[in-house]
Amino acid sequence: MRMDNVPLIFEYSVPGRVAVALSDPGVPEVPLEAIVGAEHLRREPAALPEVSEPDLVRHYTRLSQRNYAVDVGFYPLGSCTMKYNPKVNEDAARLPGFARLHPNAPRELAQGALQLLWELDRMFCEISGMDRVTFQPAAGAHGELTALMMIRAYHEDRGEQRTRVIVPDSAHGTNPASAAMCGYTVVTVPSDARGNIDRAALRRAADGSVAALMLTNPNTLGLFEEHVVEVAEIIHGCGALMYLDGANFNAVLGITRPGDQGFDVMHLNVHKTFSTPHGGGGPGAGPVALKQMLEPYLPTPTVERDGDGFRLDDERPKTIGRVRAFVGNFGVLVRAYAYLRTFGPLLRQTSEAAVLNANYLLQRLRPYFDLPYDRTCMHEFVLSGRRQKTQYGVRTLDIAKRLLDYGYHAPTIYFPLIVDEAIMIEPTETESRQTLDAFADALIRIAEECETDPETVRTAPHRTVVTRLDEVAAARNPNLRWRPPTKAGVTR
Amino acid sequence: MRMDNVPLIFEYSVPGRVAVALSDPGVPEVPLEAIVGAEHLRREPAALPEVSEPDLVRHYTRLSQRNYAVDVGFYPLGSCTMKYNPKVNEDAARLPGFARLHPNAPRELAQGALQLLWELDRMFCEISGMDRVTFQPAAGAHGELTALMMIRAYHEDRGEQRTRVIVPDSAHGTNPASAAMCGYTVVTVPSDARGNIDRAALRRAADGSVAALMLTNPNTLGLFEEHVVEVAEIIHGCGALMYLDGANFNAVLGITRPGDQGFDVMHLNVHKTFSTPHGGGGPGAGPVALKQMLEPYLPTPTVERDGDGFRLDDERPKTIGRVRAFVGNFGVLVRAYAYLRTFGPLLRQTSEAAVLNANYLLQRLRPYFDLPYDRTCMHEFVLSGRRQKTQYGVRTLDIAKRLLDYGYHAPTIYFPLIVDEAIMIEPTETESRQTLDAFADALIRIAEECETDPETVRTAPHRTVVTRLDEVAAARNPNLRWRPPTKAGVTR
Amino acid sequence: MTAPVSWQPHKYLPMTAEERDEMLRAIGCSTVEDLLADIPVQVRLRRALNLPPDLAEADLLAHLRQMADRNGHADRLICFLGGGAYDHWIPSAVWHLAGRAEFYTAYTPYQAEVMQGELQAAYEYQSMLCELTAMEVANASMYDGASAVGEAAVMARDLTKRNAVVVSTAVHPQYREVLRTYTRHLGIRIVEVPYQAGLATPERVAAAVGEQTAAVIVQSPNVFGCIEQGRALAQIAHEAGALLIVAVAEPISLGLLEPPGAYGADIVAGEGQPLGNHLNFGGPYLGMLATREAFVRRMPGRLVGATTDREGRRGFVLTLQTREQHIRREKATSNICTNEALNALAAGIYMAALGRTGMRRVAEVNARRAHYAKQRLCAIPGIRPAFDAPTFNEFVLHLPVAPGDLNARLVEYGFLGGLALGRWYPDLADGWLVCVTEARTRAQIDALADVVAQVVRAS
Amino acid sequence: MTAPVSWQPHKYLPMTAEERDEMLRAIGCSTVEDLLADIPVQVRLRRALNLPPDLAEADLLAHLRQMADRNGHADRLICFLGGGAYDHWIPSAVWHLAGRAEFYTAYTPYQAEVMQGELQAAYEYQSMLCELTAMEVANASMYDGASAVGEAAVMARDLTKRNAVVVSTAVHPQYREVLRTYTRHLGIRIVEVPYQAGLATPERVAAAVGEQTAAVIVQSPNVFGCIEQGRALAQIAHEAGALLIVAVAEPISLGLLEPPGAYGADIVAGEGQPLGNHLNFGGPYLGMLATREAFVRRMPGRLVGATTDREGRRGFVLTLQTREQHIRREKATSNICTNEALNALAAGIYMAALGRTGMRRVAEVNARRAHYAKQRLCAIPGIRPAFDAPTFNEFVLHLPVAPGDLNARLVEYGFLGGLALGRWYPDLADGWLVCVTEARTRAQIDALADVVAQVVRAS
Ligand SMILES: Cc1ncc(COP(=O)(O)O)c(C=O)c1O
Ligand SMILES: Cc1ncc(COP(=O)(O)O)c(C=O)c1O
Repeated sequence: MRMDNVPLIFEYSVPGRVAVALSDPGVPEVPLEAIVGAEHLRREPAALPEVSEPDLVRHYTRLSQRNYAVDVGFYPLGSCTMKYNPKVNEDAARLPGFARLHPNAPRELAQGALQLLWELDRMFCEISGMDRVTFQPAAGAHGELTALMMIRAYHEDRGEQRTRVIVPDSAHGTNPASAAMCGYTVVTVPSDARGNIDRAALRRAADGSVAALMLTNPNTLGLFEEHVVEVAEIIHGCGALMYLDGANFNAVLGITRPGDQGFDVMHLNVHKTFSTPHGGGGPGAGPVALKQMLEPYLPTPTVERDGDGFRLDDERPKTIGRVRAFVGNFGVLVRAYAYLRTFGPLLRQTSEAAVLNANYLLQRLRPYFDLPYDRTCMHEFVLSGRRQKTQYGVRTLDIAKRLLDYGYHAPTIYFPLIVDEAIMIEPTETESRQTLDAFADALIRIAEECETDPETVRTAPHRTVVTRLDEVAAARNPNLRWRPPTKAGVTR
Repeated sequence: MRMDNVPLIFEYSVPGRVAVALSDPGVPEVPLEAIVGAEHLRREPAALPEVSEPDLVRHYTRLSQRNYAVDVGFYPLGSCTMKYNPKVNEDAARLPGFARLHPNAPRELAQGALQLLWELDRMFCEISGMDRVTFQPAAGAHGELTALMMIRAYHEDRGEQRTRVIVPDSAHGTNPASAAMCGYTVVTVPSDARGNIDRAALRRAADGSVAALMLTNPNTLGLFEEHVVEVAEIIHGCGALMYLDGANFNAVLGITRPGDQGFDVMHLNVHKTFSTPHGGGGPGAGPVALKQMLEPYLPTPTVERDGDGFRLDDERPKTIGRVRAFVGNFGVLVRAYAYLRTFGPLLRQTSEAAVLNANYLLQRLRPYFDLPYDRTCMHEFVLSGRRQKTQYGVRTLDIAKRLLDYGYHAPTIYFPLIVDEAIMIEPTETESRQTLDAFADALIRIAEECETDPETVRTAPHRTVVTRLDEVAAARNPNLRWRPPTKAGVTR
Repeated sequence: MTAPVSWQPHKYLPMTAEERDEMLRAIGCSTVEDLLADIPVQVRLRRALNLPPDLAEADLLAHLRQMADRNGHADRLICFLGGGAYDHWIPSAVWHLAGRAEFYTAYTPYQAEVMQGELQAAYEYQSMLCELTAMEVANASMYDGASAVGEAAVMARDLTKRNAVVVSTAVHPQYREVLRTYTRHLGIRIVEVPYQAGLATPERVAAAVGEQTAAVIVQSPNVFGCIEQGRALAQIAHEAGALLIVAVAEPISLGLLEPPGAYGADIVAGEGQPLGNHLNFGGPYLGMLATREAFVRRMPGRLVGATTDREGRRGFVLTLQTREQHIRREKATSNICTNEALNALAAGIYMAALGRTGMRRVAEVNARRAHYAKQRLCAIPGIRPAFDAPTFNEFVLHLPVAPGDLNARLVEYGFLGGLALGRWYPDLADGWLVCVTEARTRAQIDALADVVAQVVRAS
Repeated sequence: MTAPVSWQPHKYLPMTAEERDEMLRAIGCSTVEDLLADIPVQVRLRRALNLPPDLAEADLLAHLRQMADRNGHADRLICFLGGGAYDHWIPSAVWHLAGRAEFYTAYTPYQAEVMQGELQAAYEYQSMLCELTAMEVANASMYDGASAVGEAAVMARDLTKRNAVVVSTAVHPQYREVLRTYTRHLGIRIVEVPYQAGLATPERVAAAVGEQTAAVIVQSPNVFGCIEQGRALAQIAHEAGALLIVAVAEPISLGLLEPPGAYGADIVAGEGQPLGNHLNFGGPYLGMLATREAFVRRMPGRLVGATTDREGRRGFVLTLQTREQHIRREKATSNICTNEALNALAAGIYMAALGRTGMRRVAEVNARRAHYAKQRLCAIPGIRPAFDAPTFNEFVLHLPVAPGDLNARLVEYGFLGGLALGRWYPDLADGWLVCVTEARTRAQIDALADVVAQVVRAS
């Protein structure tokens, strides 16, 4: 019943087919040359597909059916917080008053939108223990960059030229990449035996050249940085700032606040923590929450109260400037707002359930895989496939692919880099115990297969629409686009 | 990646789970007994499933993926006109001004809706060559019943007690069933060698006891009744009326009008002809269009002009009465309206393309299957699997099931009843030649399999989520519902 | 012929002019006209259809929006109108799911192996409807509540071989009209029992039943919102050898009220619109039909059953099809073919979303808010309840002003008022049928009461 | 701890209180607190979060609707506003498809074998964007047009090993701001070239480029709607050994205008919102980035490539990942991770829907209607065009009244007027940037012109 293969939309193309009807210009006919200038006219129409609306709809419907998604099944992709995306939030974002609002509309015509942002600022601050929020950043990494620029502006404003940013070896790749984009040198600090940042090494690295520490907490091992207070003292002690990568904030909502832990600034991944859909890779939003001393450097525009109403402020002398056009990924923020208003103070339960789900799953899987850091985990945990690799020659990648055969998305693998053959599992709070048990059963069965039938695992997946894809060939001879046939005419 | 099995929603149930939040009544607390009466209070809550919203969404999303549909692939189900269902029509029907309009709203508050119906009446009349339309019937069969009741009222009004309705042997089952529900005796008339109604037999049957002939044109063989004018003369000659089953109207839009062929009344299947979605079996709408002499008997309410506006009229002395509550399947009719406004006079092209597609496909398949009535077909055609059955012991049902393996929905089979091992194929105008060719290739390959590998065909389908289902067992021991476990508690 | 020979590309038609010509060549024709040769020349249409010109999508939507905006819909006016259609809150997930193209662009599941999705959903819907009504079996849907009642009457006739049906006048008048239309030519006699104090009283019903009574039909809550004495009515029907058919126009009530199956109903026929379906100016709605297991083979409409495949896996199919028109033709239990499958799907999703506790809870909120509204409105001098019987979410008031006039004033204040009953019940010319669902807040009720008080005072 | 120990059922949380306890028991704990032991006591929050109370779905929607309705959105006001975001008609099919849950509830396609849907769609989007811009390769998306320009500048620096960027002041001021922010700490010097007669004139650009110029950045149509002399600018850049970066804020223009690839652009960085994405008060939008094949390994962002599976079947994967942060960390071409995949999907569907002829046609309607509007408005005494250069669907007028005041009056008549340019360009305090897309009808243009004439006359 399912198509084995969906041709490219270009391969459906037949000259003369149309999928839209446009009304006539309905204005006096003037030669186009006279309007845009003959020299500017496009000579050949773009070789876009020519399909009818039925073709179009069937094509993308079929493609959609070849996609795994949270609405289809369990998606334990560690660090990504693939929780359920509430449907009412989609309705909220599609309200014409939001979806059809022009970003250049004068402020009097955007009071509802500005109010929403203002209230979201207040809620984010309450949850994070911070003082202000910027909505500019479009994603977590964008938030990191924005925050680092503010940190840099802060130091520079105090006449300090700090050049280095400390990043633990367990950090996500965006952390060092963001630091580099902000012109910083990255200093990597190792983790200790319990998976915390190594305080001795940190002390050695922390000097007057350090602008900030970028910490993830819970960190990418799914472990709470037990000595976060001490770490903050070390960092603050050398005049540097504490930056929190908020990707794992889902573990501690209402339980502990970064602002209270000693962090000065953090980003929020609303597409992780606050249930906005990932959209197949985006859009997200990465608002940055910060303490008061960083406020002067906020990117513009900021949302401000203005009498009974609200306004956008883009005349801030010490601002780092904009990091994107307009106010931010507003449509995504509407969903986050809807989510928070659906929970209110009950938000804490999401974290409790997320942590409990993770520990329950860890408990079930512990006998079958290596666990490099054996602690109570937070909302996720990291196993190692070392045993399977060394004893049976089955790599973690193979195990991941085999999970696809069992109807599950695979966990995150080979991250964090400090764990050999890492398997990073994040169940989230929106999964039921029944789902966790069924997933554990599948992973345990695969662990057994590694012993009894490693070849099946090594050659997985077997039940997907395509079998294992050749990534090496893809990178060696990049084929990044369809190309029109050399002579004009029907594509097939 | 796809689930092999989706548990019943009841099997996900866990006591205490909820999928909705309701606000508090917010009014002074009064004992429920005092409100509805103690004796009326339900003792045990209904044993409905207890699931969370994530469970609910995943359940029905998964179910949807186990469904074949026009948006997924070719659906050549003869007689059903499975054409593309335009997306903008869905948007139209969901406009709050339509979807949220209460049927008891006073007429001044429903002028937009009434205008739409009025204009739809005008368009239906233009296309059908009739004078008026009722929107009451919810589907084609409902339209048949309504029309027959009007026919009966017409005759009775003239003092005639006619008792019989003539139905060709090729007719759809709803025709005789509707006649019976209207208290008529059904007289079946055979088809002739060219697939037309047998005029000699018709003449024999046509007498003063006949109330009407129910004809489908093009008929269920996909053939135009060549002698429709003569047939109308015979029927009108004995004082009976000509009823058109409009299920096949898609063949002749803008080409010939039933009203001009001699039909007095017909139903329109808007879910076939005018692209409204079938919804997995419904809803549809079966408005009835009729000549002036039947107008007095229209069911109530009718839509009438009223000065500059419109009103519903339900004070019609000779009406047959209502056949359902309120005005009709309005939401479906909005889609039909949107469809007609999208085509305007170009509507004729839909029929031209439908007829050409059918003949093209017939041409490709002709060598491989028996063709009992070898004529130019209209929008569909009927093959016979007789050869495959007698020579290779492969039934038409098997061929249909095998098509599922090739990724297609099967044609209608075993209908019309007058064709042995009937295979009734209707491609519709919204399919491309590429799709027709690929389908023809598949069916030809199956015809070959019947010779070379009949067992594979006989045991098909093989690639579906379940293999052939036991319909006999289902009917012998009906299991029509889940039942709660005998003792209360967790279902699994 | 004068028909156009040109070919205009259209977004819904993949065929291009070139393809048309190639395909014609492949079948040995030169024009499409050749394919139409069987159509007698004298009945051909020799002109283009006289329809308004084709609209581009954007223009179409603008046009439709304009029409839609002229309606006083429930997002514009605060709705206190019921009378057979109810403005309930629909959880967002319901139509996100029922609106998936795999569901709405499918046909009746004739090829079960590729239609397990909707078949299973229908089986679940049937099961949930049985739970809600406390009946043994339910079908996959009928057209609407009114026609379901009509079909139920025919079914009762077939089951009892009797030819009279007793129906209370407190059954929705449109349901009774349809009942009459459906039974007129089948030799079924309709005996109407006038309501008394807003109810079908056991006394009057008892007086109306007889040896030829196939069924007693009551509605509960009835058209006045009053809850009938189901148990007593069932007893009367059964003692006379007749069936009790209970019409349910407001199934939300069953979250709180004793279900018909518990007090002896033989057939439940009703309207499923309130279960997750939009108001839609009256349709598409959802006919519900449930009955006893013993009666299943006389049931109209589609039934989905569980079975197994060759490997023994559970699967679902359309079953007991020998009842249906495509097999039995004139001997079928009904002529129904296309039904309201998608609306049943939505109803199933709705019931699953509300679930065991939610269904009870939403019914409770309806009852409480309606009760509060009744009290507030009855506190207005000149207004009094028409009946004493307990009600669920609708009730009738006697007004000191013409209900139609009051409604006209209410529109000015942003309210869609109750139903002016006089048109249906001349004896209730001052009767105003008010509906209060969970979608109405206390603030809205208070605002309505204030405005009504003001209008009444001023008149 | 003072944290709540009770457990309230919540619709998004399947866990019940009983299950919580059972699961705790299974891992040998008695309370959830036990699992939180690693969190230092002194940083625990010892109170409930001070957030507004949880809202039921219906109440939430009512609240949101109220906020949304306070905005002057483009369904309420007839929109003649552009300036980097454009009100285009979006075919209904686009979001019926992009809005399918399998797309929007998925993550980045790390497990290619189960993500062929979005991978193929991204590959198709990349291909279509290449066709539209006449460039050789395109990535799967950036955040938005402005940040894409910022990344393009960094990319040019890396490619040329030069550290200055010449940018025209006729590039959208917010893009220039972002450019400055993105480059500030990377040792890249920004040289602004003042516009002249609404354009980046070759003379001024030529005067500004030098040996250290990594790239020349222009926008076309530029912020004033004027079409730049791409070919001449490319030549100047290339002769100086620099790259030409063309910012495209209105990609619909490329249906009609010569694409950057055809006149020598090395990088196209732009905003894809107009391709099927909603106005969304500024986001989510779609950063587009396309370049030459030779530059692909210095490109930021995700790239989807075609490959084969073990059976030789075509399939799609994320590729050239060694450019990216998760592999290269501080040496990556960019830090981007989450991008705007869904918006790129919508843009792909949009481009496929419009297709070869539709894309040209929609651009033509824009140009024609805008031209007509320009003529109508310029016929009003006191109004004159600010620049002579040809324009696409936006143009600047000098007004005899304050643009902000005019806009305020226009709102009263139901119009969302053009952009008052004074805030961005003090020298254009009387400048009014008017945008006319295909979504504006002639009647709306005429109505606008009439009202503007009236307001101007009255002042
Ligand atoms: C720990 C961590 N940090 C940062 C990021 C980057 O966030 P984004 O993808 O929103 O840019 C991620 C995303 O996966 C992450 O997991
Ligand atoms: C020829 C014919 N007549 C009548 C009908 C009945 O129409 P409906 O299903 O709308 O009741 C059908 C439906 O399949 C049909 O094909």
